[in-house]
Amino acid sequence: MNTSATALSLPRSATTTPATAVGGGWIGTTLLALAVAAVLGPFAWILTASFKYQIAIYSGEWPFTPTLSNYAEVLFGRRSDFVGNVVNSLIVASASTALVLVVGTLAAYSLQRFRWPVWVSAGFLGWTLVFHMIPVMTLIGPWYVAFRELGLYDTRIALILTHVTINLPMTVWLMRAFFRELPPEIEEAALVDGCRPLEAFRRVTLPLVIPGLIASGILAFIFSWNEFPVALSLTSRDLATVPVAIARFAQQYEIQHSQMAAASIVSTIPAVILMALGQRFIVRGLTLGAVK
Amino acid sequence: MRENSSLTLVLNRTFRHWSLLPAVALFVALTIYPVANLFRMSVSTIEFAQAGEAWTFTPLRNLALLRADEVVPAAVRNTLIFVVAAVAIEMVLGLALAIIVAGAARGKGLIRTVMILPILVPPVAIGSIWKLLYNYDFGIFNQTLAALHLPPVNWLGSTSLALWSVVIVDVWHWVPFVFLILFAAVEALPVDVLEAARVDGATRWQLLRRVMLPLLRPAIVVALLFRTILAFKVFDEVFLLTSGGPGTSTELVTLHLYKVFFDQNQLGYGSLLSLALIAAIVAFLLVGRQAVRLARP
Amino acid sequence: MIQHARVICTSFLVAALGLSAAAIAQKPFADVGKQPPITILIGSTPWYPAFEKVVGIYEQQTGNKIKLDVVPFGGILEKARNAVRSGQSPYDLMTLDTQWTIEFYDGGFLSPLKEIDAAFELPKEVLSYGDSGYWNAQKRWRTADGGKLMAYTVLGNVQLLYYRGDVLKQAGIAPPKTWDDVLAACAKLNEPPKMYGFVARGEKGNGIRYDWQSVMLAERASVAKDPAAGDYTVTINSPQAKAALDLYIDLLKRCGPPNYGSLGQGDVIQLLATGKAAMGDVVTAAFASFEDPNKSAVVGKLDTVALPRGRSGANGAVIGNWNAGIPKNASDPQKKAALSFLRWFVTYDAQHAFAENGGIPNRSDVFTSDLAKQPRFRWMPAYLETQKFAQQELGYAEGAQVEQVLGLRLNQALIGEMSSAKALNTAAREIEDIFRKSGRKTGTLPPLPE
Amino acid sequence: MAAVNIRNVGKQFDSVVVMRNIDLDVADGEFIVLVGASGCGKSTLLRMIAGLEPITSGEIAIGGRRVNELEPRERDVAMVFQTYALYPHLDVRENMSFSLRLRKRAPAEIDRLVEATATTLDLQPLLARLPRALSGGQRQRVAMGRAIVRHPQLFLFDEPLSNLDAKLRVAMRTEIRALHQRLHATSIYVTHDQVEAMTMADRMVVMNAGRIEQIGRPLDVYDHPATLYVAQFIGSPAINVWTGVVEASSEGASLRTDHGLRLALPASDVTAGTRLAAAFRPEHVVLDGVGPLEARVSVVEPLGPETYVYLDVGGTRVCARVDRTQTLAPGDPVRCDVAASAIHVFDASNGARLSTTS
Repeated sequence: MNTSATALSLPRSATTTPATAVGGGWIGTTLLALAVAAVLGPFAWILTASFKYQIAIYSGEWPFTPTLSNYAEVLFGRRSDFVGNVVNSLIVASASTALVLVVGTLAAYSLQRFRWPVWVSAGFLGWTLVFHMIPVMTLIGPWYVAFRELGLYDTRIALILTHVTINLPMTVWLMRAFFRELPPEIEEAALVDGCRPLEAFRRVTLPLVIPGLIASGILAFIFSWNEFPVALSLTSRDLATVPVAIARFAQQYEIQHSQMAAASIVSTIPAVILMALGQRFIVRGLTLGAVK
Repeated sequence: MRENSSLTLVLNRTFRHWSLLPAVALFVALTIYPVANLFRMSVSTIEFAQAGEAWTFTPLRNLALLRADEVVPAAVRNTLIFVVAAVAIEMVLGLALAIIVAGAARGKGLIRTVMILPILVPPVAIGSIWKLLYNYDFGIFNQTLAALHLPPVNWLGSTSLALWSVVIVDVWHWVPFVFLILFAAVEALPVDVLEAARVDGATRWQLLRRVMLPLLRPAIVVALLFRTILAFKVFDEVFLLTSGGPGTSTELVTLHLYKVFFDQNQLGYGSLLSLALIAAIVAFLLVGRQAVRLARP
Repeated sequence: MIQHARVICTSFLVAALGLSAAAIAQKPFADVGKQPPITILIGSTPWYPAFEKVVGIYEQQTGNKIKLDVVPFGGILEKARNAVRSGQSPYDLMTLDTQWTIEFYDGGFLSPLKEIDAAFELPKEVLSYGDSGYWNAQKRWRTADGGKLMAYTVLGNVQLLYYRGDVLKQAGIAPPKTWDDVLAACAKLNEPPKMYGFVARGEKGNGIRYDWQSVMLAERASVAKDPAAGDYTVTINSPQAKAALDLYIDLLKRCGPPNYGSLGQGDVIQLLATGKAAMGDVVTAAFASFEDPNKSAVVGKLDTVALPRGRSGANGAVIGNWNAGIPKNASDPQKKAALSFLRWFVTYDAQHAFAENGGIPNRSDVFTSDLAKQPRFRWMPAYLETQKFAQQELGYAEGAQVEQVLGLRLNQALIGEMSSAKALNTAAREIEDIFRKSGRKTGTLPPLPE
Repeated sequence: MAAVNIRNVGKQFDSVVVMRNIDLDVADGEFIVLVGASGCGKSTLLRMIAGLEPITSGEIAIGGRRVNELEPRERDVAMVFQTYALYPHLDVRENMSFSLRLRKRAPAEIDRLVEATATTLDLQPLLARLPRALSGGQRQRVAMGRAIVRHPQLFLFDEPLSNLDAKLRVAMRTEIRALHQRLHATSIYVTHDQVEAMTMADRMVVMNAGRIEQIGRPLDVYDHPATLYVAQFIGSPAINVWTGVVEASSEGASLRTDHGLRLALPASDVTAGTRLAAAFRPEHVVLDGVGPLEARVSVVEPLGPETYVYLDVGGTRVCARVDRTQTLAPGDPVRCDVAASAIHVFDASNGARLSTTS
């Protein structure tokens, strides 16, 4: 979770960080405190709601008698597949994130570094953007048909592939922005020093865009984690993901807020842990790769 | 020797090609057909009978539907207000937070984790939960106002306020997105440049305006670009919060599209509407880019 | 002997699963023979647990397997459409909201039940729910008259007038019989923000359309003149409809909370459950949650009567049921298996068990059974009473589009963006347009003076 | 160490020819400086030698081996970049040992080489630092160290000193030169600074607009510029140039300049009526009070050992180098002369050298 673990940052005493140059001071601290409070406020509300009975939520009761029944219902309820849903989501989100990082980063690098004809680069980037603009609801029908024809309906592969596709535009654009800020001489130095192009990319270029990789990775993970319509359409109950499961609490006549809150909390924890592990993996893998 | 070397040259060239290939392959495999289908639908009327689909080519009919649709103008107006307001606030707050957090002496990782919590909650839960927070009788906002002896506010039931209540939720939900991207960009800033500027006697404000912002520009552009597109596509939260009401006060293009395409099952007109939405986004982005260009001295 | 062994065996299994003791002693409800496993598409609804239990009993008794694909309410239609539009359906039985079924009937996506088994008949005790399971393909309209049975009701919902027995009694008010009674009662009871007299949905879309139509029917107004006879002249801008709309606006504004224009089903239930509302117009299915102490502060305090009469003297209520149908693109053995389950499900015993577990039965005889005497089923008389006059609305192919129009225009009238006359005139014009586009014989009344 | 042979090399970006017919032979151990204004193609040529830029035509050989098709890593060259291009995520030791590790040298050997190089360059105390914790001069040194540690066949320098301040630049100039004298490694050095070129090169290559204007030892180039461009580019202050038309007279050819002055030309085969450019360096302007040209002092720049005087001669500006003992003040009238033998004559239309003498 801590980027100061990246080799990019320095012992604090040695230099100023980008932002101590601008931020800092009591105004910054106050703003930060306000922001954290604003973010955490509703989240704290969700947390307390997860320990409340529905009626206590309804009537905005405070203080309230806490109960673990919502968690019990979500985790161990006879009708609950929630643990399975979380596992599904973890698999789909981490696999699609890993894939989209590989595919997207390579594509972004290729577009930024190699001289492609304009129709290729502009065409590809433009297409990704236009695709990103399309309301997903209009895409689902054809996807459903295609995956059913391929026998991939109700498999994780179908879901992972679509999530990679959905997240690819943002990954490519974001990574391109980071590659753009890298001076090409550093890679050239690596080539002269004895790297093959792919080696230079992995040992020198990638470690320098770790912040970008982490941001793209977190975003891809979260978007996959929260993606609802495709996950709903391409899977059935056994492979349902967290958002589909949580949407089940929004019933026709009532929203089961207490269980929804508990489910939201339960699903947040593994996601945060996995993101932290993923970051560490990226940082470690790339910095070690550069040194060894 | 000779053969070996030409082989490596080929390898070099192949790296260039295969580095883009997976992305292209994925896009060809998974987007061409749905998008082509979208275009085909937009010029057709699709009816279901005898357990099958009947397509008729009716481009003018769909266009006529679009022109006659009385909800569209209100939806377009609300969408524009929503996008501009929400994205502007999110960009400013996201940038400010990114810079402040990057400057924090310690606990950056923790703060970042906290900051991204809102985007980790599924939109369906966000919509439902904020609806409770906004509840007129029991919601936390009105309870707080009551505790301060202030009159309650009709957050979602007032035509003049509902859209702004929706904007607040969107800001809460999406500032983390902007923050995350810009935080990474700030972290990747070359420190020596900043130091040089400081040595040159730049004030903090000058440092921000003249050094950091230009350096952050690529990341800002990407954050703005994707945030804008996502804002145009906002759906779940608003659907759960207001369903576009009261009246047409929070009607957005995507909500209307959902009703047409999904509730009414008008696939042809619905597809045309989504193409119109895409065209609107593209136009908005182009105009926005031009405006930024003109504004810059 | 074998039969005996099976009962014992079943008993153990049932006991092991912790089902109610009542189920153990029961003999099989109906014999449907060995059937291949089927998959049912079902939404996540408050009555799902009851359905799941009954399915469990079916599996116990018949040894046939049923897989339930429970999807969020917001995803059922999508899943159902996907299932029937290509290849072989992953579902063998689909439960759909009544409003959605039209699209599936009209598109020919469901197998008429008699085509699967010519001998299939619904028992006469099964309530008709306004013929919502029938489809007349020529008229594109739901009616048993010339229509085929495409689906039948798994759960029939109607709106009931819920009222706080204790509060009304204390105020010396009798349960309202007319909407004017409701207005009068709420004039006495309304004490915002502590207590609202009467709450109903004002939310744009399905919410206001559905709740208002009960009042509309009570004022003898209609959307189209006579769909049964093929006359789709739009009558929504009749003086009666305006009276109904004015009355409804009056009710919500005078008796409800200030956010009446955005109240949805959840809000209405919340206001009743927290004891903030003295009366409310809510679906039957919500009753169980008012009796759950985890969800309600008014356990045992809410009573129900049928929705009141209008000034015209008529009662009005709109049926909102869930229908189960068999996709045309399911395989034949699966279709038969699905129909077998249906046959089993409509037996008295199954429906009795369904009711006991919290479902709303679809057989009239269950409503007059021992259950009706239990306090937790005290809604049954009002429900059965409502069945006498409750109607299906918007039961034609254009229903979904008409709902969009009404849902917006009614809401605009409610929040004051338009006068009620203008809202209805506008709606009439738009609905006429919809009917004309689909080739109906249509027209409209002269516009109301605005 | 190796010789470099460049034969008829050309370069095209898309359809634009940016360089053609480049021929250059660098002897083993030689220090060659490519010099020219920015955009003249010197960096492109260097990058072509390194393998970072494909060659459109011709051939480059290093140590007798054709390298056109070789990857940079196969050419056994080391390069120092203008921006140093240090790996920001690696510390100094890792930066220096990067190429050795890629070549899978034994760890002990790597350590030994790095230590030795670090000692040579005074980098010992910095080995554990990241590049961003280093000053500009230190970074430059690390970049040098990273190149040296490998003992490559060929060193390539791409304006390595231009990011340093003036004082450090002069010091590093000397240091690089000293290093070369010790290592005797073949080096190709690109700069836009003619002083650097003059002071460092064994031979310098003056480039202009994608062509080589002249190759030669610094003093030869200074004394015998092959083209007007070279004459103007090399030398500081810049050479004085007068253009005009040749007039023949009994005393020999002279130039009637565009400003109406008359300048005696060296004896050569110039024909009357041709347009010429006559160039003469400041040190060849004689201020003796008796010369044929009337002038007025406009600016005096004492540099210490010598003084530059800018004269207004008939409306043109001429720079003269004079002894510090001469005391002149702006406004003083003087007379001056240019020795005909010191005048370089170029064709005014294409800048080609015409005079052969002196």
